[in-house]
Amino acid sequence: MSESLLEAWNRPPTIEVDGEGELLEVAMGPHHPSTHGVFRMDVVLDGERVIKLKPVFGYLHRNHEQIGQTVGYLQMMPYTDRLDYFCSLTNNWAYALAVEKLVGQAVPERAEYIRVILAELTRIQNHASTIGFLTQEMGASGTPLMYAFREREKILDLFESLTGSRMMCNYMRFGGCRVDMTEAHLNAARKIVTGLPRFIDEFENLLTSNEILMARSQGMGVLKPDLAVNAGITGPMLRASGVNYDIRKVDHYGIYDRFSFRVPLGEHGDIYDRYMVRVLEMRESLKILEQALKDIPAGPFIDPKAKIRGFKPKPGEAYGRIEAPKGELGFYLISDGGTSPYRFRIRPPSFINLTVLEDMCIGQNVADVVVVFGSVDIVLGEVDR
Amino acid sequence: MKTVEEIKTAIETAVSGAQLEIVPNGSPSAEHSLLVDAAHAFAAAKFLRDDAELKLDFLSNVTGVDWLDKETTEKVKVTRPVEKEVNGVKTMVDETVEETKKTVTPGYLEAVYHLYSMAKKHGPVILRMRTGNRSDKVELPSLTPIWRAAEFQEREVFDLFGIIFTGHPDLRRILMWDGFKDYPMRRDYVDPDDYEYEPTAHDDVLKRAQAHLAATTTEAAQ
Amino acid sequence: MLGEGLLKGLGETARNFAGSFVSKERLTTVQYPEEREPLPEASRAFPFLVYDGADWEAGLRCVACQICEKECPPKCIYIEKSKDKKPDYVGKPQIYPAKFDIDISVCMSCQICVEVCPFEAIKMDNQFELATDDRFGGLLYDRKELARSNEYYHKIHPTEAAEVDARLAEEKAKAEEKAKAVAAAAAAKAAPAMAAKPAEGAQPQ
Amino acid sequence: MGLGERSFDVAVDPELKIELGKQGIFVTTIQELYNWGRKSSVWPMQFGLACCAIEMIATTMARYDLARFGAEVFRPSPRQADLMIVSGTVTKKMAPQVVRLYNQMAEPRYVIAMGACAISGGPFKQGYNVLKGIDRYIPVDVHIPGCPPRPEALLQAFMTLQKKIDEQSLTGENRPRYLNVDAPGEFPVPEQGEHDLVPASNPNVWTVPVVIR
Repeated sequence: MSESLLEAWNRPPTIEVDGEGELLEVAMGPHHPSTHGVFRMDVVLDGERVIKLKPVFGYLHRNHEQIGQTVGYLQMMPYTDRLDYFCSLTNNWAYALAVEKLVGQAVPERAEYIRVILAELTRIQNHASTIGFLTQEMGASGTPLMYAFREREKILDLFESLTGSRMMCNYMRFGGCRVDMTEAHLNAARKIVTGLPRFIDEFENLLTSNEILMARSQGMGVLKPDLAVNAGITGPMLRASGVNYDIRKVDHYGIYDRFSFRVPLGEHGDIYDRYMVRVLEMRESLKILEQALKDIPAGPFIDPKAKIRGFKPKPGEAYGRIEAPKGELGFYLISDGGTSPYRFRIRPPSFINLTVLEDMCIGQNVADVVVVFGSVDIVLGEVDR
Repeated sequence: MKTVEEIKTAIETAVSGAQLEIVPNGSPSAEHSLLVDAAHAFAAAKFLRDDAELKLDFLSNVTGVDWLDKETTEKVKVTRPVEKEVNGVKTMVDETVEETKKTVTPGYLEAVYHLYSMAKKHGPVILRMRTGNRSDKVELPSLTPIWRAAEFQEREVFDLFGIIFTGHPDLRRILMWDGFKDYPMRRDYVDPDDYEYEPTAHDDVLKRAQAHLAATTTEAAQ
Repeated sequence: MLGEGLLKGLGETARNFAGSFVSKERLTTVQYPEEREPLPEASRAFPFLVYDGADWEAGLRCVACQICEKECPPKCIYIEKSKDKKPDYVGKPQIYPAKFDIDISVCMSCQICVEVCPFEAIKMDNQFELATDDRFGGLLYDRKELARSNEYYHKIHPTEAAEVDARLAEEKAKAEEKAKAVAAAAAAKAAPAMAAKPAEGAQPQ
Repeated sequence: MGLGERSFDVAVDPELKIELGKQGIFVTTIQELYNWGRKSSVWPMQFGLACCAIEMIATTMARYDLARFGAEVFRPSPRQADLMIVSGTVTKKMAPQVVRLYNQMAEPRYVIAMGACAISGGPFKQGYNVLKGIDRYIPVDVHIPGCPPRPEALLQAFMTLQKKIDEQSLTGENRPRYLNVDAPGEFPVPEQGEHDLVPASNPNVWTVPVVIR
């Protein structure tokens, strides 16, 4: 490889070791109290400073892709719930979108509205919990997380009354949704949406100007925009680095071009910006929700011609992607004309967002590694699949 | 954005010697992909990233696909001399016979790259590379030096499919443990026998469970 | 001022603490098991088999068509067809499941079996208090453990059950009408045939 | 009264005990006191594996409040924990670590297998990297079916475990494992082999009934 190409590949920075004392190798995880799950980081330390960090994956590798190639198209839908188990509805949507693209299935207008409403509610509860976990990792033992979960429970109650399950909704179908969102459900959603701004205000009162949070997050774990783009980072983490790329705005999938909302961008690309971008995204999601709940039309919630059983797409392939709360979630399907896909691939945002974990952690103290890691917002079910 | 044909010509003019082929996509999405030969893939990818008009700076998705050896049988009519007895004299006569011909198309492993542009907000351009076969010629150039996004994803393809990416800075197993020997996402992979308790088995699982039961009972009998 | 943000945050927690004495919204604890929140109607846990009438074995709606077995994503259903037939709720002789097992240690509560069942025979229960120390026997349910009456179904999913009943009644009415029509047609056909018989008797057809 | 011969719970007649209680005299036995202490402060290990871990966290939060059962202290270290809630899929890559963590816990220790995956591999059981149930390697006290179980289901399982602790007798044949000197305290950690875990199960804890189809 020539030197210029080496340069093109943004290598993680190397830093100088001060030469006194020995280097210490620590395996953080897979059972580690601070991490989000069974994730391991092999860290080399010089004193407290991180010299090298290698993530180790696979402790929750559940063979989703293999299962996707053995079960049918519909049967895969409940499995997608378990990918990013905070946001089962956006996972459903991404998968349904990919299959709809593969067979050219249209979706009725009402179903699109229902999808937007549920996806944005999912985004809000995901971001609230993420901030809760992030502060937990900074040492705020429980309070913000408890407030976040209090609001999350309200949203989960709506999900349960609509889809039957709190977390694993299995709600979307190719060409629409499984059941209709009745007026009672819509009113429940409206009630949640009117209550949420006060919660976000309280949350911000609690955290945004908190000196400890600022000290732990400002200037920490900085990610430069050019590296972020090159490393395929997506979602709030990319936008915190100042790159304006939101698939809702770029692809206009579903009916997102009908709503007016802004894409919050960060300036410094540090942990604090990532926190702020998430808070602002919650507010933008509320805007979308208000519009969607006002405009939702009457009509069928699933294309009456849509096939549920005996689904056999023609040979071909499709890549469908959406802006999931964690970033770009894509499903790549190759059909050979059979009842199950020939190749089923999930493009997981949290897995690829971890590419730059080492770059962000090098030179930081070991106590900050978990905070940087928490700010990436990952879910292990999706990282390892 | 340029069409696939235009991108093909653009690469062919920029990278001399590159052999490209358009792989059609039969689904309504009609996202056709570009098959690029392994020798020129790196240069072609670099061109795609740096070209001012395309500027595909964002590699979204890298994945492997395993295509097994394909056996096709077709009936062909062949004319060949056949010995025949005509009026008591053996002579060679040309005759048309129908024969079934078996052709084995060797399988290959494929790496698929989905490219988008964050600067220009367009995409996707789909790039494919194929290995020579599924056993010993499984090397492909790594595109990690061009897009860092490929770093973990190529490792995953190596882990699950066994494609060796030359030029990858850190090609190790990523999801399975280091001592693991198989490539579990290949289509001919057989998983280990742990079918002791399958109370609701049918089809394949039932066969495996019965085989397991038979094996353990004969073992116990001996 | 340094510490201002902290004080603001503390004020917020104080408000929540004080608010928990007056506002139900801030005091969210449910004193399970003494106190339970009503489960929403759609709530689902594990499947059960619906039967009509008083006798569970005779009233099972399931006709052992094995569609759910095939469509179940984690393959946790096992069905054996019966050799003989017994009358179903409409009175038509049907095959019934000689064995119907669900391994709830595998079931992922996805409800696909309910969606694909053409006979309204399998539905989702909302009973979730199933913790047990019996790994094998306690988690493999046979058809007796799975059978629940239609009344129970009405109790846990009233709206859905009413819809199902209406649909079944309609189907039954249709079937009866059809049977009647068939019988009438047969009778109508038989009558002229009978009348014509002596005349046609000489010409076998 | 010989320690080995008589179990403690028959030391006082239950009816007499109630009668005495009415008079304001409270009688207990060492066994009752011991079991009451055990069951009232079961400290779980802070250890989440997959989806079920989120429901476990939800259980500890304000709405369901596991603290009401004396279990709010989630210990990050296995040395300080009494209860391991195996909350989620145990993969073959993770299984050796789970067994090792269990070995590091001090007796008496209990295991709750939460959710389908922990019990049997659940919906993922046919995969190449998923262990078909943690009870192949370590003994499990309570199984909770569900995918994932609701927080209330975890609370109910917790109460089932408390009842189990309450009923254990400290002597005799049915005494808990840790009071039996001959019972194993360490469970062999499986090795990651070339194709699978070696051994595929621990025959001392995993005995399977044969299901004939």
